[in-house]
Amino acid sequence: MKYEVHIDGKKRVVELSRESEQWRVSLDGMTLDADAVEVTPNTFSILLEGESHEVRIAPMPDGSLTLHTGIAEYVAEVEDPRAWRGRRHGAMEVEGRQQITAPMPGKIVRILAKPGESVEIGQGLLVVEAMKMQNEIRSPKSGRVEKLFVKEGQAVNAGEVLAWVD
Amino acid sequence: MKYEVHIDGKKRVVELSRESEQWRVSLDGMTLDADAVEVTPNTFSILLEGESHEVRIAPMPDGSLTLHTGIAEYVAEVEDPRAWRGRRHGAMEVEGRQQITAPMPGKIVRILAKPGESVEIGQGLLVVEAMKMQNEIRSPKSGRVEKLFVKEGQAVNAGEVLAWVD
Amino acid sequence: MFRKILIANRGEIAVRIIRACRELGIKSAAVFSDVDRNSLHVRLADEAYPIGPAPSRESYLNLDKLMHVARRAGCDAVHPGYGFLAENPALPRACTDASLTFIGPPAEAMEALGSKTAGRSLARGVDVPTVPGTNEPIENPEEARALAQRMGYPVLLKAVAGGGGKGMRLVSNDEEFHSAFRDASSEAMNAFGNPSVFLEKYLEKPRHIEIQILADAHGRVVSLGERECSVQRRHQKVIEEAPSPIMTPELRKRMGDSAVRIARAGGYVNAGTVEFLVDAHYNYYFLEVNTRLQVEHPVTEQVTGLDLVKLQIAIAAGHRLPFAWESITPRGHAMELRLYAEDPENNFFPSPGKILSRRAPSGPGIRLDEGVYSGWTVPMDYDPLLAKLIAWGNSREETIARLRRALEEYTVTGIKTNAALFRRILVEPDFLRSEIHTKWLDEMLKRPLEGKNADSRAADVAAIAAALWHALRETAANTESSEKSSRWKIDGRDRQLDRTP
Amino acid sequence: MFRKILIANRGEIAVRIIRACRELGIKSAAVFSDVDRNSLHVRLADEAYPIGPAPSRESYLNLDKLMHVARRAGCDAVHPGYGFLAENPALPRACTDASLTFIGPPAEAMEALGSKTAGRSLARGVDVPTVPGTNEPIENPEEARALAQRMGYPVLLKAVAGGGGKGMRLVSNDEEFHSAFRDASSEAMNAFGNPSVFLEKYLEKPRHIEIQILADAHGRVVSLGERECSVQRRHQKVIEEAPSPIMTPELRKRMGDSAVRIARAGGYVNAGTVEFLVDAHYNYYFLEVNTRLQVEHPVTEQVTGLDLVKLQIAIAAGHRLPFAWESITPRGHAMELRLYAEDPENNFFPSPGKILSRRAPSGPGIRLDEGVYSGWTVPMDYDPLLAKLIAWGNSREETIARLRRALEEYTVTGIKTNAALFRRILVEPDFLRSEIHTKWLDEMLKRPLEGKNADSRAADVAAIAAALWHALRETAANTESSEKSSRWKIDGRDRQLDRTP
Repeated sequence: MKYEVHIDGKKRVVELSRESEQWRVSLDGMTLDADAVEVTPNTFSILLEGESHEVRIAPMPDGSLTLHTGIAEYVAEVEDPRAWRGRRHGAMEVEGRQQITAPMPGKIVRILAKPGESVEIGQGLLVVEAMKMQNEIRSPKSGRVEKLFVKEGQAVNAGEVLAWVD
Repeated sequence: MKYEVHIDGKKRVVELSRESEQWRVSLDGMTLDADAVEVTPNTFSILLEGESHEVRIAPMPDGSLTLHTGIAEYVAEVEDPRAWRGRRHGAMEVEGRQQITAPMPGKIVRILAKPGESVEIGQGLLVVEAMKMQNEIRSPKSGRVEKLFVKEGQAVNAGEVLAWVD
Repeated sequence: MFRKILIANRGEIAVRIIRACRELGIKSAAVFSDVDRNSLHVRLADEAYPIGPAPSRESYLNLDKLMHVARRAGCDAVHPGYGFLAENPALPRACTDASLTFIGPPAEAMEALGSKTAGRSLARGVDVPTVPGTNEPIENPEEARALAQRMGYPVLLKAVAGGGGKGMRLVSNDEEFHSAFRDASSEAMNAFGNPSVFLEKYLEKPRHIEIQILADAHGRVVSLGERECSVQRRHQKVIEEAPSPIMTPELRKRMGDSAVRIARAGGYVNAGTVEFLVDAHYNYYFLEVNTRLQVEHPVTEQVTGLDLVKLQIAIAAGHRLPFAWESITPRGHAMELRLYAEDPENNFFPSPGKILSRRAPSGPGIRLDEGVYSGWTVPMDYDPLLAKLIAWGNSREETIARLRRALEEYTVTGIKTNAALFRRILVEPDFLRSEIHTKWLDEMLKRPLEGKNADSRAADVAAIAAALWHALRETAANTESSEKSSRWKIDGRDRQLDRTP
Repeated sequence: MFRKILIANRGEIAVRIIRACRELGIKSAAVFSDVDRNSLHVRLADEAYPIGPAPSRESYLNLDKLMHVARRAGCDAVHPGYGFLAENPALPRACTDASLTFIGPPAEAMEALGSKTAGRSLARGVDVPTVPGTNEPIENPEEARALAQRMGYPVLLKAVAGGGGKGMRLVSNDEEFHSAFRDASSEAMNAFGNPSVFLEKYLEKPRHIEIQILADAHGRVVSLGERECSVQRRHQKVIEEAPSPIMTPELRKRMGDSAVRIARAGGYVNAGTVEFLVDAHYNYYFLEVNTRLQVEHPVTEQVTGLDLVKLQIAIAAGHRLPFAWESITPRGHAMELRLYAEDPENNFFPSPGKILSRRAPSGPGIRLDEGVYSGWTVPMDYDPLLAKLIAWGNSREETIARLRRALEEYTVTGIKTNAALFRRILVEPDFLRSEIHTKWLDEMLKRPLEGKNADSRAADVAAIAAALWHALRETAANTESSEKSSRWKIDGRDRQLDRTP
């Protein structure tokens, strides 16, 4: 099976073929001695050229995968060239209007930038209180607060859109 | 729901009724303040009259349940009086011919009692080697070795019948 | 000794106290809010009683409910842990009224030492230097702003009650003052039910060093030595260690004596901590007294070999401290990492949720104090501290090496944790040389994280794993529709899990 | 220092060595047999290589395969752990030929001290008392039987190679002698590839006390004090502690000196253990030298604060032991419990299988050295040691209290463990008074276990839980056919597990 894996800003080509219990793996055309086992659900032990690696995989709602390798974390999108389900790629979603969403459930305690106001990258937009800590949500880009969807005192859920910055 | 639980050599009558998230429990006709949750699969946290207990349950192939309470282990058979699937009860399987089975996979290294030989309770019948340790299998009762199903050097699986003692 | 102790807390500290009770043969009675029914402290305690809905005010901060449970369960003592009501004099008073023993200082000592402002004046009274600032809660924000201007910025706004960086704000100029004041007091109100804040001069690059003291009811007060807690994120301790790398026997003696003098002056009994700031010239300034057990008490336990919770209980039961401890010396080096359910890649936002899998580190020199388990859902209603990873070693180097090793073993999935933060700190040259101060971490975090994914091998493996994951899920799919069959697959795995072999 | 160490072992000791390597910044190369691919040591090591099928002879005991991996992986040292080839002089020799450093004693020292018979004569040579018996391997069983009769029963038959109670039999009369001889030598053959056994007079109610020694390559030999290992089941240690409750500074000095003399006489280098039997009158008799790291080394680490595995590596790298250690003194008390996959209710039969769930104890004073994880299948091919639960405390009492507490937290389902055995031992009056000897446990186990289920409350709870389990499974059933729907239920639970919130 051949896969295109979009990960860490690159596109990698992974070919897999099973030989009895072992997997034959080639990465970007280069064949590697690999042995992979799912030791516990969604945790893979991978012996790659003798090196012992472990990867924990969490599938995300949008179909991408979050991968933890002890030292680093990656987000990957996998495409099976045979199947043409078009998927957005991390690399494509940049610039233009930025949607500010609540990273977790909480309460809006203060609005720092009104609609129409222009903001610098990193400038505070609003303050959300969660788990007894007040956290400032900052602007991901320099621009203008295009729209504000919440008011002070309002409770918000994780992922809820709070504002647009353009 | 009403259940007859055969456990620890006794027959207990347990009545359960659900009230919202809580369980109403009566044991042998006596109502108890109980709150039970399955905190992880097959592990129950039970608050009984305020006391915090934890029970880990393993269903056995024969339909009975093994229960661990941290300090003690029990085997229970549960009957729902409405449903009449007749089940053997621990209490019934006594006396008569005793079937000697291999408690785990291993190799018969020595036969200690020949067929026809009479044996005392606790007397060694055969020696099984497993995990590099030699273990003597003793007679559960005083009687006579009625039949022997294995010979020295033979490999046996867990549960495999080794002998009958009558 | 006591028969049964009510533990008026939750999470890892409740578990910690349950363990001490069990080792002493004392029954433990836990309490839990609606969202904590499945929490580890409820599972491990001898008894557990519900005390209401999730919000702290209606449960863990509700004195009446706690006292009701204590009576109903037939407790003869109450341990407050830290946070919640631990530093609220109303609790010891309520205990006295209910003729329960409070495991902590008397209400009077709490008042004399607990509030930062009272503590500061008391310290001055026994010639212990303090940081310049307002000695009283701020009545008039405008006057306070003017004073701040006179003292010169930066200044700190601090909640009079409580600690842990909550209700605290650094103000670096006049413009910020009023909004910072609003945030600080509203946060203080939420956290401690008391909005008053006061003003303090902000020292440049100070180290946070605190002295652990024990005082029995018979007048003996001893110092168990210091803990250094200079690695803080927004005034919140994240790493603590003992001994302090900059400590000298002479300075330890002087700071210990100062701490003991303050404790005596406040009529202190039981375990407490006297916090100081230490500047570049080894001058130390009294900061505040924490009239309770500290989150970071384990580092002192690891180097002294003492069990502070058991000692708290013994002191409350009227036992005497052995004379010998007036000259106790630490052995080796201990360090604690505070593992939180928060996302270091997203401004450390709290990340509650269900823990899908977990591997705990263990082995030589490793201690883990935690309040979680795999399959448990971290509630969003409380402080997101998951666990404290503590290591002991013969040297600071060995201790750090053990923490790095343990962090590689520690994995949690389902929620974000700040483990990556520590992987980064524990290799920072400044930290290894211990050239740190209370703002060091905040400054480090401003620097871009270069070469995070430097290990290209890791990226290769991740790419392969991602493909593998799809391959396995799709192989299953070939039998039937992807959705369905993957279920059957999972189901098969799970049915095994329901059976013993 | 070394770049990469081959770990010629498996299970908890391989994990223990991997941890030491990681803390020292040395790469670790693990090996695994076909049934160990998923084992924890393979997951934690930096590198891992297959070495063949399950049977030890074709994998972990296969010298050629090990050397091949060492070369292929570019290792510069080999750590043998304990068991397998750890005491086989062929391994250090093969290392020398392959110009690898063997982390352990030289082959000559192994031969001079390793075999029990050689060790005994060497001990006599330096005036260390030994237990009367044959000094040579038994050639003629009939002669040996005659000698046994002359010495008077009971006598012990012991494998010349190896230890751990394997290839050992207690013979209490003439009739038993020959069958016992057969068992002992066949077991010895299987375990150590060497069938020779020898004969020893059996002392009444002796205590097993051993001295941990360290010897560097520069002639310094130090004693790190004793461990008492008198709690044994069929000559297999199950509990070890330090210090020994009966030890006096004077006796410790004498036994330590004897151990050091023997080590010097044998030209010993690296970590080793000299085992003694001590009778009721505090006379001690040399038993044997274990020319390797002991299973129970952690109790010495907990009371001395030293990391024996790191020291083994340092010694192998040519480092010198600090002079100060010639007078090292233990701090507090440490005890280790050996948790095995065996069924205490069924004559301690090994109980391999899949671990369905697991809760590990932690918190103050607790250390867990283990080689397992939830979801892993314990293979039937090797020693069933799952984990070593180690506790430290200020006193023996506190240590025992901590172990009791930790055992309540420790749960494993899916396989049987001997945890219940320890719950029983740790409350036995004889054990608490430490009035024990090497046969004490076997005698205790002969006594019926009264009131096992004395706690009627536990029985009540179990009954309720059993009913509850059926109720829940049936509730699910009411929607559809029991089989199907319970699947869907599980499936639902499991689908969650495959998602992050």
